Amino acid sequence: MTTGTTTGTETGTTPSDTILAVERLSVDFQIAGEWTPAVKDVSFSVAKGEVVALVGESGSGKSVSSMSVLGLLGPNARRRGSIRFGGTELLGLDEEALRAIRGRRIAMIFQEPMTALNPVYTIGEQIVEAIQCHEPVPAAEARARTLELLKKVGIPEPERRMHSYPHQLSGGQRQRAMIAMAVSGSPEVIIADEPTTALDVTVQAEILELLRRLREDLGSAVVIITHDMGVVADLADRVVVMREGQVVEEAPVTRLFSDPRHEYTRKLLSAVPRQQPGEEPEADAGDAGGSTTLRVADLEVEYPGRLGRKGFKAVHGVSVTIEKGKVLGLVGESGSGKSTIGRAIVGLVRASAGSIEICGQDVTSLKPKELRGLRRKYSMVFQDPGSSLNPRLSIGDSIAAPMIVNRYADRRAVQQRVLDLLDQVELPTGWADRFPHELSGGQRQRVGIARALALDPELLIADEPTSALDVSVQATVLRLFQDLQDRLGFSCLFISHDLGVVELLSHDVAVLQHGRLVESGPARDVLRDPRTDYTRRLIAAAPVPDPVEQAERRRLWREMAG
Amino acid sequence: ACGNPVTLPESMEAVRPNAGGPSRGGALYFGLSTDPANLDPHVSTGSASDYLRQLAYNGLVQYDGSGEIIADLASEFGWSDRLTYKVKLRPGVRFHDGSTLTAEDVVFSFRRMMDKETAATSGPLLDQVDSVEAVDATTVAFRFEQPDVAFPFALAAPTSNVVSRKWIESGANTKTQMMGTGPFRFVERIPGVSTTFVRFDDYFEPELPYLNGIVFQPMGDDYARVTALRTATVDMIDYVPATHVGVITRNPRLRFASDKTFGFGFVGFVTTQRPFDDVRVRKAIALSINRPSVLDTALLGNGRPMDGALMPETFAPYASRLDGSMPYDPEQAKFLLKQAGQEGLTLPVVTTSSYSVIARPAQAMLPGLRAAGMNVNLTQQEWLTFRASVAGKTFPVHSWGTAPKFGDPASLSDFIGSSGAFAENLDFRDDKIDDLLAQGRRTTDPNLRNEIYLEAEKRALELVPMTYTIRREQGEAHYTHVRGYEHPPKGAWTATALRRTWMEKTA
Amino acid sequence: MRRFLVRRFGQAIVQLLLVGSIVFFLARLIPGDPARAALGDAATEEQVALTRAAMHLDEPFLGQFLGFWARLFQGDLGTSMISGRAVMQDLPSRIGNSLELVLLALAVSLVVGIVLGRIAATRADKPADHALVAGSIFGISLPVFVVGTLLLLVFAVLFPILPPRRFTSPWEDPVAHLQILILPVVTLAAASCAVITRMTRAAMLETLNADYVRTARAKGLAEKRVIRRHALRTAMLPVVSMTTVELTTLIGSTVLVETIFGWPGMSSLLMNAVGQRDYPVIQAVVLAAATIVILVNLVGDLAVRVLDPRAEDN
Amino acid sequence: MATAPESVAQALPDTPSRANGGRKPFFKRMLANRRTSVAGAFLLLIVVVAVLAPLIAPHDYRDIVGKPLTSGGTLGIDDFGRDVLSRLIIGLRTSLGVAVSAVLVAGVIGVALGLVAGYVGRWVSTIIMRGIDVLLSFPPIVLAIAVVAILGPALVNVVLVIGVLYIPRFTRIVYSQVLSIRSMEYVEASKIMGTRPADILAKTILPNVSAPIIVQLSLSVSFAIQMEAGLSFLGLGAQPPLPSLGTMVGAGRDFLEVQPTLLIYPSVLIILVVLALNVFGDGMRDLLDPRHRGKNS
Ligand SMILES: Nc1ncnc2c1ncn2[C@@H]1O[C@H](COP(=O)(O)OP(=O)(O)OP(=O)(O)O)[C@@H](O)[C@H]1O
Ligand SMILES: Nc1ncnc2c1ncn2[C@@H]1O[C@H](COP(=O)(O)OP(=O)(O)OP(=O)(O)O)[C@@H](O)[C@H]1O
Ligand SMILES: [Mg+2]
Ligand SMILES: [Mg+2]
Repeated sequence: MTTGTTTGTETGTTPSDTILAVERLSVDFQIAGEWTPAVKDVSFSVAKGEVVALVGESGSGKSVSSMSVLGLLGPNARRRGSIRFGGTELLGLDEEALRAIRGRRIAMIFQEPMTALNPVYTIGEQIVEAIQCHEPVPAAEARARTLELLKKVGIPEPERRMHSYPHQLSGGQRQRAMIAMAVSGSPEVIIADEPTTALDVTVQAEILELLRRLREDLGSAVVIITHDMGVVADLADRVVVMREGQVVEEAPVTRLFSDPRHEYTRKLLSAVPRQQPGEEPEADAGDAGGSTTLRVADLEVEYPGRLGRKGFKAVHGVSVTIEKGKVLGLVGESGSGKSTIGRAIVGLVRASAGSIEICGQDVTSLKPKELRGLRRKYSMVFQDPGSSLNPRLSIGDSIAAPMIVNRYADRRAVQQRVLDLLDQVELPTGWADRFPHELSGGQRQRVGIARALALDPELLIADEPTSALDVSVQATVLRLFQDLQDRLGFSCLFISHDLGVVELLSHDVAVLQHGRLVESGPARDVLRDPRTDYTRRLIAAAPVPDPVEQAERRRLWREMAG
Repeated sequence: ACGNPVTLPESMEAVRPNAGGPSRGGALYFGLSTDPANLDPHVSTGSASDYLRQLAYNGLVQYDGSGEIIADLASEFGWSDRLTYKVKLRPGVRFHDGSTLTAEDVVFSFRRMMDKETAATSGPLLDQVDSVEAVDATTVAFRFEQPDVAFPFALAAPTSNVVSRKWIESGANTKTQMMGTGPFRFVERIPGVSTTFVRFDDYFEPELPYLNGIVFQPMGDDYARVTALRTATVDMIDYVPATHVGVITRNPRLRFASDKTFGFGFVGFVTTQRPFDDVRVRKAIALSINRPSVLDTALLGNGRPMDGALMPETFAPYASRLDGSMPYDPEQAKFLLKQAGQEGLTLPVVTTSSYSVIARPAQAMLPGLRAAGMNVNLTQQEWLTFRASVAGKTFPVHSWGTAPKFGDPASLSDFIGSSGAFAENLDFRDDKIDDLLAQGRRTTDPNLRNEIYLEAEKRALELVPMTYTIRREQGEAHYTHVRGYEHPPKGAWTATALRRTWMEKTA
Repeated sequence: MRRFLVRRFGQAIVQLLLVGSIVFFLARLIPGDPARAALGDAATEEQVALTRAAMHLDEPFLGQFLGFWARLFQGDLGTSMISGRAVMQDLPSRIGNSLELVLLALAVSLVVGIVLGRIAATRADKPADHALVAGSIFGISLPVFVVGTLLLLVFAVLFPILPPRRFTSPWEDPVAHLQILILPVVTLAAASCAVITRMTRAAMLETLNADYVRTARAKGLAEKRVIRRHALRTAMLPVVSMTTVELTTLIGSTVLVETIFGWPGMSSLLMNAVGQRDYPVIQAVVLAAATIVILVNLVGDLAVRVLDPRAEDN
Repeated sequence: MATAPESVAQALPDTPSRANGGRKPFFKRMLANRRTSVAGAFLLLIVVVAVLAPLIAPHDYRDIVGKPLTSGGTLGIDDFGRDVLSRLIIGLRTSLGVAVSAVLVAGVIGVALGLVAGYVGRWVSTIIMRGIDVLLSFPPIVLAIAVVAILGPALVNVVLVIGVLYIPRFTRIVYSQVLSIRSMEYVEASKIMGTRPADILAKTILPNVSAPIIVQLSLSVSFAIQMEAGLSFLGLGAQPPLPSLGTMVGAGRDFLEVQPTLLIYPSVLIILVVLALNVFGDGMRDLLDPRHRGKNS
């Protein structure tokens, strides 16, 4: 092993410890015949057993840098610089030699476990395949090892789950299977690309716990890519901050949080919503004797089973009300029925019992014609900014759609209003004719909000509107949202699993478990002084962006979960 | 054999040379243009099926190589008086089941043909027969109310076969089985695949047949049939399409056996429909058909233009006297149309797409009609649809092709006699022609007959219920190692030549 | 799964009842007379009328219709009006011969199409890909009978490598049988091969970009295995579900192929029957063909369910 | 589609997308793609020739202009003594007319059925999809012969027959696509706005399932040209003397060894048309999809 002495990084890991060293890495993509840079002169290194977090805004090159390590970029990518693994230069290594390293010595955990696992093979088959491609072990032994791995990553009933297809597992379980596959070769380095995005807090906490344990058990180094500063605080030893394809700062985790040097890092940290003591959404004018915008009483929703099969009851007798101008936060673990309630209110699923009154009218009993008039009084912001906009419509047309459908005004006035709305959500008015794919996630989400606001609704249903966005973008969107709510005074049902966000925005909070309301009340009371264990666990599971505080919370959470 | 053809045993295919005479043995593979659907001895579904029928069955008489009627099951035959026709049977003829042929079987056979329920193809030809009886064990007498010159032709027709009374009365399915006195025994028919015959060892002509077996394979597609012959998949095919005559005649290993007398094309008019009830219009159309050009394009010259009599001179001596009666004369046609007040007439014509010998001439006559200022709307229909259209007279004009039933001018009545199968489609009735035809059928003096039929044809050329276009060259093609086969002569539509065919060697 | 099967079988029976009824009336709506077909050219109108009566064609439609179903439920497919043969005597072997042709052609076009599609996809926008796309267009554009004729001319007449032979059953002489199979199968496969190539290419272009293919590479799998097991396998799903449509197209094309090559299959039986208005045979063949198509659709749906574990749940 | 003037687009501040081809007007983008524009130009030429066919053809397609099966005229003389070039031009017109209208019939009905079946679901889709299976289970030639025999062999009826026969292809594709799209959030967003179901189908779902439809359309035209040829082969297509490319190929078959060009010319023309249609179809699919904007320049 030739020791390539690395010119010390800022924090100076001792060279002998270094297992992976990325030096002056540049990656270009060929687009329309031209080479466009994505990553410019990036250097960082990872020592044995160390956890390095790569953070930075969306599109800053985190994934590209990490995938460069194993040469997993498409044929339109060009890499320059150096990537040393142990003593081996990975750049320019031939495919055969690279394959011996992939999976065996450096493993990757990908961001979206649903798409990263092959949907037509059971997870058992996929893990067995990973084991067998490096070692010619007999099938029976490979299966036994797989079972062990599944146990190790904490999948319940591993014998049964082994034979499950990815879609038959919950998001958290899929991610664990992915991890089991990654560690099957006892790799020296694990690269985890946003392993917990889109997972709810409790699952996220479990996965982070798992990664930590793996590092301890296998002594592997971990490179974790994330946009959640809480996760960084929870797990990382060292942090590399990237922006626009370049590294802007690199520091041990405690120092980074206590003393961020680069302006961007500071911005990133300040963008994290966290409860500022004493601060809460002010109860505004509508408070006294305000009319009720939404009254949901004893709502039950049952998803029909296919052809005589028993249906699935997702919501059991939930009652909530939202006064005019108020925001109600709806929280709960994944699958607890949050979205279902939101969808029932806007009429996307039918309530099987109970009543839903919007502005005094019971929408469950209205005929489609009568509903028409009411439609313009409520709207919805969807969770996924990518799929809630029609890819074939320009964003201007998307925003105009509700106005045109509801004959809001003549064409000219609609155009004007589209520009106004774009302005309100802080998008350049010239962008009206852009298409969704030309926008970043945060920008798309703003379009979604603009569309929802087009008809000046009295009630807005926002279903996890920021969960898929990175912190800096999330902060902008939230600020905007708060702003608009203040100015326009609509009532809002805000669905989220991020308690920080909920606390920031909501006047009241309702906590949901298995389709039942377990707790509700003013936000401060519920979140600061939870009355049920369930709520407490929920709160404890959310990591806070402070390594010291997070260590304490983790201890607490472990106790609760254990 | 489960849907797969009975291939004859290899041993049957061996050919034994026979010094100074036809070789013995061998199996002949024959590509047939249509799949003979119905094997009934008395109902023909077309010439292809007649090949089979005449291998398994015999009639009382048959045509010889020059088209003369000679004995088959008969040993003696002829008019015993003006109103009686007697046939004496050959002795010792056996059916394939071993039983002996009797006069009873003959009487039974003809009564079956005359029974309308049978719908026998020869039925209409036997309409003059008053009774048929067995005079003794070996003699049969047909009695008439008036003389019938056409009767021997009815006896020689390929569907006037003698069957075993016992066999039929035992409930045999005559559509799927064959059992006769013929030189070959029927083995099996697999629809669409093959029909197989093997030599009948007890055939009454001791030498015959020479072949051990014959296998017919239906090949409906012209191209496929010709290709099968060219690649020696079969030894022989029928119905050589005009477009492939060249390819075959250029090949020295192949022989094309054909005639240009028998099959012909015609354009028929529904003579009761305006404006075709006007003879000037019909004549104008007849004059606008450029027959030499139709022949050159539609049949690539394989045939003869037909500008006179319907009957060919081979059996109608008067025919040449009528040559040139229907020249190509668009100017005269225009004039006639003008006279009839039908300038710029639009002509709805129906024809069939199923047979190129019918479809191609119909297409080829269009330029001539256009030259005379007529517009043609040609509609091609699938065969039975076409037949329905013609019978239902849904189109005033049809373009068709066929052949006389037998080689005598008496067969004219099918076309211009008021009850003829083809005249029915034309709503054509002319008392004078009917008289002449009846007279001709009664008259025995050849010269007198000649004059009578000449008269009838002349009148038909004047009234133009239909106009004849071209005689097509029609025939079979086979390898030169197939010997003894002759194309049916003189319009004697028969396929008995296969009984005497032999092979010099296998392909 | 069982519930699915029961439901689909129920639907299949309804479909067959429908097909049977439609074809009963459709066949009789075609102008032309089976009696005329049975008697040949020269028969007089009087003879035709008598034969019509003998064939029971004069009886009221409804009675004929009910009789047809009554016989069918007793397992009697009827008897040809023209040849007098029981339909059951011919139908099984003819279906067998057709299916042999169609299934072989399908197999050939699947194998060739998938291989070519895979090559085109892995070399997307390279010369090999362009050549394959153009080649597949060639296959799609040429009518079946032209392909058949050209093959016959080239391989049977001009260079008699594969002369058409007498139809020989596979039991008697397998080698000869295979030889006569080649040209019709190639003819039949030409067009569907092109379609499958295009479909495979499109589907694989998608899966090659899928995240799980990247995962497979990250595991350290050999590239061949990545493509075969991960990219190709999932790309097969749309191909399989379109294969059922392709099969019905193939069954349709056999009419021409069987005519050109004199293949004793179901289609030529049907064409003959249509040409003669042999109603019992038409009904029987169409019902048989419909049964095949409906079963194949069912199997196709099942195959997708087996190949794609996700399908079961939605 | 709202398209901003280029100048405005270029004046825009820093954009997150590098798809700089994205602002060009549709037509310009089409011209920018060489393969698509060559195919498009060829198709345009074909359409012009087809429309103006009688004016362009050097002879009347019915006239005898020379000795049969010789090489007179530009491209030879056919078996009936007619000018091959003139017949090719008219045949092109016939074939394109039949094929394009048949495919349009099939496309419109098939897509509509697929949209409804996929969107409404439940018993409606069972009825539609099983009905489509019934349609598929009729041997196409039987259906064609029956329908054409009943209605007559007029070209309009041939269009109808082919149209009906090709419905299943479209319905099946659209159905499966709609199933995967109907639960997308942007469809739900339309629902919440109160958009009528018909509008959701036509304006939201249809454009998003258009890619496979376009591919299928261009493929189907070739099948329809062939189908018409197949029907003519059985005597049911264009009635003589009116030529279609299919009937010309069929007729040319008989003279393969005498004058092969009678088969080659129409065959080559069919191949060119189909190739152009497919290349153009693929190009259109990419161009119509905003996500592909500016990909290949
Ligand atoms: N295959 C590719 N072809 C062209 N450009 C690419 C490709 N992959 C990534 N890019 C571009 O490279 C840049 C860096 O992308 P990368 O995926 O590394 O971002 P990221 O930091 O992981 O962001 P996110 O947090 O959104 O995942 C982006 O601008 C992206 O558009
Ligand atoms: N269409 C459906 N058919 C049947 N069951 C469904 C359907 N949609 C959701 N469910 C079930 O209903 C329950 C509640 O789902 P819902 O989407 O409301 O959860 P959620 O609280 O929004 O979760 P998440 O945080 O993961 O979005 C879940 O168990 C889910 O599996
Ligand atoms: Mg990323
Ligand atoms: Mg949800």
